[in-house]
Amino acid sequence: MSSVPVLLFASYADAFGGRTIDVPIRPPCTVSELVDAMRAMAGGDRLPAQPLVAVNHAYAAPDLLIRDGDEVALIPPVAGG
Amino acid sequence: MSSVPVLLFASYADAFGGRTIDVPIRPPCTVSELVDAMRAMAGGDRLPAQPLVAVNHAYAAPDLLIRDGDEVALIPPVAGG
Amino acid sequence: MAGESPVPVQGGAHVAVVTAPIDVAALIARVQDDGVGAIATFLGTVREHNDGRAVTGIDYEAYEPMASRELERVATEVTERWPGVRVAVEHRVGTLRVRDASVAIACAHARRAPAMDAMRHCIEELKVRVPIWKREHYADGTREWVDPTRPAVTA
Amino acid sequence: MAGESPVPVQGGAHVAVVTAPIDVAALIARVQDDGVGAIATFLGTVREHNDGRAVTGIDYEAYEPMASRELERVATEVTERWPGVRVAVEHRVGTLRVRDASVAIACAHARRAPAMDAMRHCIEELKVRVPIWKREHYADGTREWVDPTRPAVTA
Repeated sequence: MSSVPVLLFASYADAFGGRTIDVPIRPPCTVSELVDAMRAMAGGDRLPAQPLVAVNHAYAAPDLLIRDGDEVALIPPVAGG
Repeated sequence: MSSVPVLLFASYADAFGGRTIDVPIRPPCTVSELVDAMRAMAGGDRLPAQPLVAVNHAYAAPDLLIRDGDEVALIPPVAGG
Repeated sequence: MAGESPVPVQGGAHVAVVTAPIDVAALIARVQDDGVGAIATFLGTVREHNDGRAVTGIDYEAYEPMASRELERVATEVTERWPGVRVAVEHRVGTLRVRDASVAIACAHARRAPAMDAMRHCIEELKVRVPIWKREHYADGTREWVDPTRPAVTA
Repeated sequence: MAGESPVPVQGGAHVAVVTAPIDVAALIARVQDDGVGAIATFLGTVREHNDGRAVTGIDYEAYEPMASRELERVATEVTERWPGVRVAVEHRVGTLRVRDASVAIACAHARRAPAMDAMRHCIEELKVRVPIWKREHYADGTREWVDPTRPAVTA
Protein backbone atom coordinates (compact mmCIF):
# COMPACT_ATOMS: atom_id res chain seq x y z
CA MET A 1 0.00 0.00 0.00
CA SER A 2 1.29 3.44 -0.88
CA SER A 3 -1.68 5.36 0.49
CA VAL A 4 -3.82 5.59 3.64
CA PRO A 5 -7.60 5.90 3.30
CA VAL A 6 -8.90 8.59 5.66
CA LEU A 7 -12.53 9.11 6.68
CA LEU A 8 -13.80 12.68 6.58
CA PHE A 9 -16.82 14.31 8.21
CA ALA A 10 -18.74 17.56 8.32
CA SER A 11 -16.60 20.60 7.37
CA TYR A 12 -13.59 18.41 6.54
CA ALA A 13 -15.64 16.40 4.04
CA ASP A 14 -16.62 19.72 2.46
CA ALA A 15 -12.99 20.92 2.46
CA PHE A 16 -11.61 17.83 0.71
CA GLY A 17 -14.73 17.25 -1.41
CA GLY A 18 -15.50 13.73 -0.25
CA ARG A 19 -16.19 11.47 2.70
CA THR A 20 -13.06 9.37 2.15
CA ILE A 21 -9.74 10.31 0.60
CA ASP A 22 -6.62 8.29 -0.12
CA VAL A 23 -3.67 10.15 1.31
CA PRO A 24 -0.45 9.43 -0.63
CA ILE A 25 1.79 8.22 2.15
CA ARG A 26 3.17 4.74 2.83
CA PRO A 27 2.24 3.13 6.17
CA PRO A 28 3.56 2.71 8.76
CA CYS A 29 3.66 6.46 9.27
CA THR A 30 2.92 8.68 12.25
CA VAL A 31 -0.30 10.62 12.71
CA SER A 32 1.59 13.91 12.26
CA GLU A 33 3.21 12.67 9.03
CA LEU A 34 -0.26 11.81 7.73
CA VAL A 35 -1.58 15.26 8.61
CA ASP A 36 1.41 16.90 6.90
CA ALA A 37 0.69 14.89 3.76
CA MET A 38 -2.95 15.99 3.87
CA ARG A 39 -1.95 19.66 4.07
CA ALA A 40 -0.34 19.32 0.64
CA MET A 41 -3.61 18.09 -0.89
CA ALA A 42 -6.43 20.21 -2.33
CA GLY A 43 -8.46 21.52 0.64
CA GLY A 44 -5.62 20.84 3.09
CA ASP A 45 -5.16 24.56 3.65
CA ARG A 46 -8.50 24.53 5.52
CA LEU A 47 -7.18 22.25 8.28
CA PRO A 48 -6.49 23.84 11.67
CA ALA A 49 -3.02 23.83 13.27
CA GLN A 50 -3.59 20.59 15.19
CA PRO A 51 -6.46 18.62 13.69
CA LEU A 52 -7.72 15.70 15.78
CA VAL A 53 -7.12 12.25 14.33
CA ALA A 54 -8.78 9.00 15.37
CA VAL A 55 -7.23 5.62 14.72
CA ASN A 56 -9.46 2.58 15.19
CA HIS A 57 -12.18 4.66 16.91
CA ALA A 58 -9.91 6.27 19.49
CA TYR A 59 -8.19 9.65 19.55
CA ALA A 60 -4.54 9.26 18.53
CA ALA A 61 -1.43 11.14 19.67
CA PRO A 62 0.69 12.82 16.94
CA ASP A 63 3.43 10.21 17.27
CA LEU A 64 1.13 7.16 17.06
CA LEU A 65 2.10 4.82 14.24
CA ILE A 66 -0.58 4.17 11.63
CA ARG A 67 -0.35 0.68 10.16
CA ASP A 68 -1.85 -0.88 7.09
CA GLY A 69 -5.51 -1.75 7.77
CA ASP A 70 -6.06 0.78 10.55
CA GLU A 71 -9.29 2.80 10.34
CA VAL A 72 -8.15 6.41 10.24
CA ALA A 73 -10.47 9.42 10.54
CA LEU A 74 -9.89 13.15 10.70
CA ILE A 75 -12.13 14.64 13.39
CA PRO A 76 -13.42 18.22 12.95
CA PRO A 77 -14.08 20.24 16.13
CA VAL A 78 -16.92 18.29 17.72
CA ALA A 79 -20.27 20.00 18.19
CA GLY A 80 -22.65 17.39 19.53
CA GLY A 81 -25.23 17.84 22.23
CA MET B 1 -60.01 35.19 71.97
CA SER B 2 -57.96 33.63 74.72
CA SER B 3 -56.38 30.94 72.61
CA VAL B 4 -54.55 30.54 69.30
CA PRO B 5 -55.43 27.62 66.99
CA VAL B 6 -52.25 25.98 65.70
CA LEU B 7 -52.02 23.57 62.76
CA LEU B 8 -49.92 20.46 63.32
CA PHE B 9 -48.38 18.02 60.85
CA ALA B 10 -46.52 14.73 60.72
CA SER B 11 -44.60 13.94 63.92
CA TYR B 12 -45.99 17.04 65.69
CA ALA B 13 -49.56 15.91 65.02
CA ASP B 14 -48.60 12.57 66.59
CA ALA B 15 -46.95 14.32 69.56
CA PHE B 16 -49.96 16.48 70.39
CA GLY B 17 -52.53 13.90 69.32
CA GLY B 18 -54.32 16.00 66.71
CA ARG B 19 -54.01 18.06 63.57
CA THR B 20 -55.11 21.30 65.27
CA ILE B 21 -54.76 22.38 68.87
CA ASP B 22 -55.91 25.48 70.69
CA VAL B 23 -52.97 26.92 72.57
CA PRO B 24 -54.09 28.80 75.70
CA ILE B 25 -52.47 32.17 75.08
CA ARG B 26 -54.07 35.52 74.29
CA PRO B 27 -53.08 37.18 71.01
CA PRO B 28 -51.27 39.33 70.18
CA CYS B 29 -48.31 37.29 71.37
CA THR B 30 -44.92 36.57 69.90
CA VAL B 31 -44.01 33.33 68.14
CA SER B 32 -41.63 32.41 70.96
CA GLU B 33 -44.32 33.05 73.58
CA LEU B 34 -46.63 30.70 71.64
CA VAL B 35 -43.96 28.00 71.50
CA ASP B 36 -43.31 28.36 75.25
CA ALA B 37 -47.04 27.91 75.92
CA MET B 38 -47.04 24.78 73.75
CA ARG B 39 -44.16 23.27 75.72
CA ALA B 40 -46.37 23.23 78.81
CA MET B 41 -49.01 21.18 76.98
CA ALA B 42 -49.22 17.39 76.75
CA GLY B 43 -46.73 16.34 74.03
CA GLY B 44 -44.86 19.64 74.23
CA ASP B 45 -41.81 17.87 75.63
CA ARG B 46 -41.31 16.34 72.17
CA LEU B 47 -40.67 19.71 70.53
CA PRO B 48 -37.07 20.52 69.55
CA ALA B 49 -35.19 23.51 70.96
CA GLN B 50 -36.20 25.88 68.14
CA PRO B 51 -39.27 24.55 66.31
CA LEU B 52 -40.11 26.31 63.05
CA VAL B 53 -43.33 28.28 63.02
CA ALA B 54 -45.24 29.56 59.99
CA VAL B 55 -47.65 32.48 60.17
CA ASN B 56 -49.93 33.00 57.18
CA HIS B 57 -47.93 30.50 55.05
CA ALA B 58 -44.51 32.07 55.64
CA TYR B 59 -41.76 31.15 58.11
CA ALA B 60 -41.89 33.50 61.09
CA ALA B 61 -39.10 34.92 63.29
CA PRO B 62 -39.34 34.27 67.07
CA ASP B 63 -40.28 37.88 67.76
CA LEU B 64 -43.04 38.12 65.13
CA LEU B 65 -46.37 39.16 66.61
CA ILE B 66 -49.23 36.71 66.12
CA ARG B 67 -52.57 38.48 65.81
CA ASP B 68 -56.12 37.24 66.07
CA GLY B 69 -57.10 35.54 62.80
CA ASP B 70 -53.57 34.65 61.68
CA GLU B 71 -53.07 31.11 60.35
CA VAL B 72 -50.41 29.61 62.59
CA ALA B 73 -48.67 26.29 61.95
CA LEU B 74 -45.88 24.43 63.67
CA ILE B 75 -43.50 23.02 61.05
CA PRO B 76 -41.64 19.76 61.82
CA PRO B 77 -38.21 19.28 60.19
CA VAL B 78 -39.12 19.14 56.50
CA ALA B 79 -38.40 15.97 54.56
CA GLY B 80 -39.80 16.46 51.07
CA GLY B 81 -38.25 15.47 47.79
CA MET C 1 -41.03 14.73 23.31
CA ALA C 2 -43.14 14.01 20.25
CA GLY C 3 -46.91 14.19 20.12
CA GLU C 4 -49.29 16.60 21.79
CA SER C 5 -48.16 18.58 24.78
CA PRO C 6 -49.85 20.93 27.26
CA VAL C 7 -49.78 24.63 26.55
CA PRO C 8 -46.49 25.96 27.98
CA VAL C 9 -46.70 28.44 30.82
CA GLN C 10 -46.51 31.98 29.48
CA GLY C 11 -44.25 33.78 31.93
CA GLY C 12 -43.93 32.56 35.47
CA ALA C 13 -43.24 29.11 36.76
CA HIS C 14 -45.50 26.10 37.13
CA VAL C 15 -45.60 24.66 40.64
CA ALA C 16 -48.05 22.15 42.04
CA VAL C 17 -48.65 19.71 44.87
CA VAL C 18 -50.35 16.73 43.23
CA THR C 19 -51.86 13.41 44.23
CA ALA C 20 -51.72 11.63 40.86
CA PRO C 21 -48.53 10.09 39.40
CA ILE C 22 -46.17 12.72 37.99
CA ASP C 23 -45.90 12.77 34.18
CA VAL C 24 -42.31 13.85 33.57
CA ALA C 25 -42.76 14.25 29.81
CA ALA C 26 -45.66 16.63 30.43
CA LEU C 27 -43.57 18.57 32.93
CA ILE C 28 -40.77 18.90 30.38
CA ALA C 29 -43.29 20.07 27.77
CA ARG C 30 -44.32 22.87 30.15
CA VAL C 31 -40.83 24.42 30.08
CA GLN C 32 -40.19 23.74 26.39
CA ASP C 33 -40.01 26.80 24.16
CA ASP C 34 -38.49 27.76 20.78
CA GLY C 35 -35.67 29.53 22.63
CA VAL C 36 -34.80 26.58 24.88
CA GLY C 37 -31.56 24.71 24.20
CA ALA C 38 -31.23 22.73 27.43
CA ILE C 39 -33.63 21.15 29.89
CA ALA C 40 -32.32 19.77 33.20
CA THR C 41 -34.71 17.51 35.05
CA PHE C 42 -34.64 16.02 38.53
CA LEU C 43 -36.77 13.16 39.77
CA GLY C 44 -36.88 12.00 43.35
CA THR C 45 -38.03 8.40 43.63
CA VAL C 46 -38.90 6.05 46.47
CA ARG C 47 -36.15 3.52 47.07
CA GLU C 48 -36.41 0.18 48.78
CA HIS C 49 -34.10 1.00 51.65
CA ASN C 50 -33.09 3.97 53.79
CA ASP C 51 -30.78 4.27 56.74
CA GLY C 52 -30.20 0.52 56.64
CA ARG C 53 -33.88 -0.44 56.78
CA ALA C 54 -36.04 -2.07 54.11
CA VAL C 55 -38.69 0.40 52.92
CA THR C 56 -41.92 -0.75 51.29
CA GLY C 57 -43.56 2.66 50.76
CA ILE C 58 -43.70 6.26 51.90
CA ASP C 59 -46.58 8.51 52.97
CA TYR C 60 -45.96 12.10 51.86
CA GLU C 61 -47.87 14.81 53.71
CA ALA C 62 -47.82 18.52 52.84
CA TYR C 63 -49.02 21.69 54.48
CA GLU C 64 -50.58 22.27 51.09
CA PRO C 65 -51.18 26.03 50.78
CA MET C 66 -47.81 26.89 52.32
CA ALA C 67 -46.00 24.21 50.31
CA SER C 68 -47.34 25.70 47.08
CA ARG C 69 -46.41 29.20 48.23
CA GLU C 70 -42.91 28.09 49.19
CA LEU C 71 -42.44 26.30 45.85
CA GLU C 72 -43.51 29.53 44.14
CA ARG C 73 -40.97 31.49 46.18
CA VAL C 74 -38.18 29.05 45.24
CA ALA C 75 -39.17 29.25 41.57
CA THR C 76 -39.29 33.05 41.68
CA GLU C 77 -35.85 33.23 43.28
CA VAL C 78 -34.50 30.92 40.59
CA THR C 79 -35.91 33.00 37.73
CA GLU C 80 -34.42 36.13 39.32
CA ARG C 81 -31.00 34.55 39.80
CA TRP C 82 -30.92 32.88 36.36
CA PRO C 83 -32.86 35.21 34.06
CA GLY C 84 -34.60 33.44 31.22
CA VAL C 85 -34.87 30.11 33.02
CA ARG C 86 -38.24 28.37 32.81
CA VAL C 87 -39.22 26.31 35.86
CA ALA C 88 -41.77 23.58 36.53
CA VAL C 89 -41.98 21.72 39.84
CA GLU C 90 -44.46 19.12 41.03
CA HIS C 91 -44.43 17.31 44.38
CA ARG C 92 -46.66 14.36 44.91
CA VAL C 93 -48.39 13.58 48.22
CA GLY C 94 -50.16 10.48 49.47
CA THR C 95 -48.87 6.94 49.75
CA LEU C 96 -46.13 6.11 47.24
CA ARG C 97 -44.55 2.77 46.48
CA VAL C 98 -40.96 1.90 45.60
CA ARG C 99 -39.94 3.50 42.25
CA ASP C 100 -42.74 6.09 42.35
CA ALA C 101 -41.60 9.67 41.74
CA SER C 102 -42.27 11.97 44.70
CA VAL C 103 -40.90 15.14 43.12
CA ALA C 104 -40.07 16.31 39.61
CA ILE C 105 -38.29 19.51 38.63
CA ALA C 106 -37.66 20.74 35.08
CA CYS C 107 -35.55 23.81 34.36
CA ALA C 108 -35.08 25.05 30.79
CA HIS C 109 -32.80 27.73 29.38
CA ALA C 110 -31.10 28.67 26.14
CA ARG C 111 -27.80 27.42 27.66
CA ARG C 112 -27.08 24.29 29.65
CA ALA C 113 -25.22 25.78 32.64
CA PRO C 114 -28.11 27.96 33.88
CA ALA C 115 -30.57 25.09 33.31
CA MET C 116 -28.48 22.68 35.42
CA ASP C 117 -27.60 25.24 38.10
CA ALA C 118 -31.24 26.28 38.46
CA MET C 119 -32.43 22.67 38.67
CA ARG C 120 -29.94 21.87 41.41
CA HIS C 121 -30.82 25.00 43.34
CA CYS C 122 -34.52 24.08 43.17
CA ILE C 123 -34.08 20.62 44.68
CA GLU C 124 -31.65 21.80 47.38
CA GLU C 125 -33.99 24.61 48.45
CA LEU C 126 -37.06 22.37 48.25
CA LYS C 127 -35.38 19.88 50.58
CA VAL C 128 -34.84 22.44 53.34
CA ARG C 129 -37.78 24.84 52.96
CA VAL C 130 -40.92 23.29 51.54
CA PRO C 131 -43.24 21.99 54.29
CA ILE C 132 -43.60 18.37 53.19
CA TRP C 133 -42.93 15.35 55.36
CA LYS C 134 -42.55 11.66 54.77
CA ARG C 135 -43.39 8.63 56.84
CA GLU C 136 -41.57 5.51 55.77
CA HIS C 137 -43.23 2.09 55.87
CA TYR C 138 -40.75 -0.61 56.81
CA ALA C 139 -40.74 -4.27 55.89
CA ASP C 140 -41.30 -5.14 59.57
CA GLY C 141 -44.67 -3.33 59.50
CA THR C 142 -43.62 -0.23 61.45
CA ARG C 143 -43.91 3.36 60.19
CA GLU C 144 -41.81 6.36 61.11
CA TRP C 145 -41.67 10.04 60.22
CA VAL C 146 -38.30 10.86 58.70
CA ASP C 147 -36.35 13.56 60.52
CA PRO C 148 -33.41 14.79 58.40
CA THR C 149 -32.12 16.81 61.37
CA ARG C 150 -31.50 13.58 63.30
CA PRO C 151 -28.16 11.90 62.47
CA ALA C 152 -28.53 8.68 60.51
CA VAL C 153 -27.90 5.47 62.44
CA THR C 154 -26.04 3.90 59.53
CA ALA C 155 -24.49 5.27 56.36
CA MET D 1 -43.32 7.07 35.06
CA ALA D 2 -46.43 4.93 35.07
CA GLY D 3 -47.24 2.24 32.51
CA GLU D 4 -45.04 -0.28 30.81
CA SER D 5 -41.33 0.38 30.54
CA PRO D 6 -38.41 -1.34 28.81
CA VAL D 7 -36.37 -3.88 30.73
CA PRO D 8 -33.70 -1.93 32.65
CA VAL D 9 -30.10 -2.54 31.72
CA GLN D 10 -28.57 -5.11 34.06
CA GLY D 11 -25.12 -3.76 34.83
CA GLY D 12 -23.42 -1.40 32.43
CA ALA D 13 -24.70 1.72 30.80
CA HIS D 14 -27.02 2.18 27.87
CA VAL D 15 -25.61 4.37 25.08
CA ALA D 16 -26.92 4.77 21.57
CA VAL D 17 -26.77 6.95 18.48
CA VAL D 18 -30.33 7.01 17.17
CA THR D 19 -32.28 8.41 14.23
CA ALA D 20 -35.79 8.32 15.73
CA PRO D 21 -37.10 10.90 18.22
CA ILE D 22 -35.74 10.34 21.73
CA ASP D 23 -38.25 9.03 24.27
CA VAL D 24 -37.11 10.58 27.53
CA ALA D 25 -39.55 8.59 29.68
CA ALA D 26 -38.16 5.36 28.20
CA LEU D 27 -34.62 6.56 28.87
CA ILE D 28 -35.52 7.29 32.49
CA ALA D 29 -37.09 3.84 32.79
CA ARG D 30 -33.76 2.32 31.69
CA VAL D 31 -31.94 3.72 34.74
CA GLN D 32 -34.80 3.15 37.19
CA ASP D 33 -34.21 0.53 39.86
CA ASP D 34 -35.52 -0.32 43.35
CA GLY D 35 -32.37 1.23 44.85
CA VAL D 36 -32.66 4.51 42.93
CA GLY D 37 -33.64 7.62 44.87
CA ALA D 38 -32.70 10.33 42.36
CA ILE D 39 -32.64 10.61 38.59
CA ALA D 40 -31.00 13.62 36.94
CA THR D 41 -31.82 14.09 33.28
CA PHE D 42 -30.41 16.39 30.63
CA LEU D 43 -32.03 17.18 27.30
CA GLY D 44 -30.36 19.22 24.58
CA THR D 45 -32.91 20.75 22.24
CA VAL D 46 -32.75 22.71 18.99
CA ARG D 47 -33.44 26.40 19.54
CA GLU D 48 -34.60 28.92 17.02
CA HIS D 49 -31.51 31.11 17.17
CA ASN D 50 -27.78 30.78 17.69
CA ASP D 51 -24.98 33.30 17.59
CA GLY D 52 -27.49 35.98 16.61
CA ARG D 53 -28.91 34.12 13.61
CA ALA D 54 -32.38 32.62 13.13
CA VAL D 55 -32.11 28.82 12.99
CA THR D 56 -34.78 26.67 11.32
CA GLY D 57 -33.20 23.26 11.82
CA ILE D 58 -29.97 21.36 12.42
CA ASP D 59 -28.37 18.41 10.63
CA TYR D 60 -26.53 16.19 13.11
CA GLU D 61 -23.83 13.91 11.70
CA ALA D 62 -21.89 11.32 13.70
CA TYR D 63 -18.86 9.14 13.09
CA GLU D 64 -21.17 6.44 14.32
CA PRO D 65 -18.95 3.56 15.54
CA MET D 66 -16.52 5.93 17.24
CA ALA D 67 -19.34 8.08 18.70
CA SER D 68 -20.85 4.98 20.33
CA ARG D 69 -17.44 3.89 21.62
CA GLU D 70 -16.72 7.35 23.01
CA LEU D 71 -20.14 7.50 24.69
CA GLU D 72 -19.37 4.11 26.25
CA ARG D 73 -16.03 5.41 27.51
CA VAL D 74 -17.69 8.47 29.06
CA ALA D 75 -20.32 6.26 30.71
CA THR D 76 -17.67 3.87 32.02
CA GLU D 77 -15.63 6.73 33.48
CA VAL D 78 -18.76 8.05 35.17
CA THR D 79 -19.63 4.71 36.75
CA GLU D 80 -16.05 4.40 38.00
CA ARG D 81 -16.01 7.90 39.46
CA TRP D 82 -19.50 7.67 41.00
CA PRO D 83 -19.95 4.02 41.97
CA GLY D 84 -23.54 2.85 41.81
CA VAL D 85 -24.63 5.42 39.25
CA ARG D 86 -26.76 4.10 36.39
CA VAL D 87 -26.29 5.88 33.06
CA ALA D 88 -28.29 6.07 29.82
CA VAL D 89 -27.32 8.35 26.94
CA GLU D 90 -28.85 8.72 23.51
CA HIS D 91 -27.77 11.13 20.79
CA ARG D 92 -29.96 11.64 17.76
CA VAL D 93 -28.59 12.21 14.25
CA GLY D 94 -30.27 13.39 11.06
CA THR D 95 -32.20 16.57 10.42
CA LEU D 96 -33.85 18.00 13.53
CA ARG D 97 -36.29 20.87 13.82
CA VAL D 98 -36.67 23.52 16.50
CA ARG D 99 -37.66 21.95 19.87
CA ASP D 100 -36.47 18.47 18.87
CA ALA D 101 -34.17 16.80 21.41
CA SER D 102 -30.71 16.05 20.02
CA VAL D 103 -29.31 14.43 23.15
CA ALA D 104 -30.74 12.92 26.32
CA ILE D 105 -28.81 11.78 29.40
CA ALA D 106 -30.28 10.10 32.46
CA CYS D 107 -28.18 9.36 35.55
CA ALA D 108 -29.67 7.56 38.52
CA HIS D 109 -28.29 6.91 42.00
CA ALA D 110 -29.49 6.24 45.53
CA ARG D 111 -28.52 9.85 46.38
CA ARG D 112 -29.12 13.04 44.46
CA ALA D 113 -25.61 14.54 44.50
CA PRO D 114 -23.93 11.69 42.57
CA ALA D 115 -26.85 11.58 40.12
CA MET D 116 -26.58 15.30 39.34
CA ASP D 117 -22.77 15.35 39.28
CA ALA D 118 -22.65 12.35 36.94
CA MET D 119 -25.26 13.87 34.61
CA ARG D 120 -23.33 17.11 34.34
CA HIS D 121 -20.05 15.30 33.76
CA CYS D 122 -21.66 13.28 30.96
CA ILE D 123 -22.90 16.29 29.00
CA GLU D 124 -19.66 18.26 29.48
CA GLU D 125 -17.55 15.33 28.29
CA LEU D 126 -19.91 14.53 25.43
CA LYS D 127 -19.63 18.12 24.19
CA VAL D 128 -15.85 17.97 23.85
CA ARG D 129 -15.15 14.33 22.99
CA VAL D 130 -17.92 12.59 21.10
CA PRO D 131 -17.45 12.85 17.32
CA ILE D 132 -20.76 14.43 16.36
CA TRP D 133 -21.18 17.59 14.32
CA LYS D 134 -24.02 19.91 13.52
CA ARG D 135 -24.86 22.01 10.50
CA GLU D 136 -27.32 24.78 11.22
CA HIS D 137 -29.97 25.79 8.69
CA TYR D 138 -30.59 29.53 8.80
CA ALA D 139 -33.74 31.44 7.95
CA ASP D 140 -31.92 33.00 4.98
CA GLY D 141 -31.50 29.54 3.39
CA THR D 142 -27.79 29.10 4.11
CA ARG D 143 -26.29 26.18 6.08
CA GLU D 144 -23.11 26.12 8.09
CA TRP D 145 -21.17 23.61 10.17
CA VAL D 146 -20.87 24.82 13.75
CA ASP D 147 -17.32 25.19 15.02
CA PRO D 148 -17.27 25.62 18.82
CA THR D 149 -13.53 26.40 18.68
CA ARG D 150 -14.26 29.58 16.69
CA PRO D 151 -15.21 32.59 18.85
CA ALA D 152 -18.87 33.59 18.57
CA VAL D 153 -19.60 36.75 16.57
CA THR D 154 -22.23 37.90 19.06
CA ALA D 155 -23.09 36.93 22.62
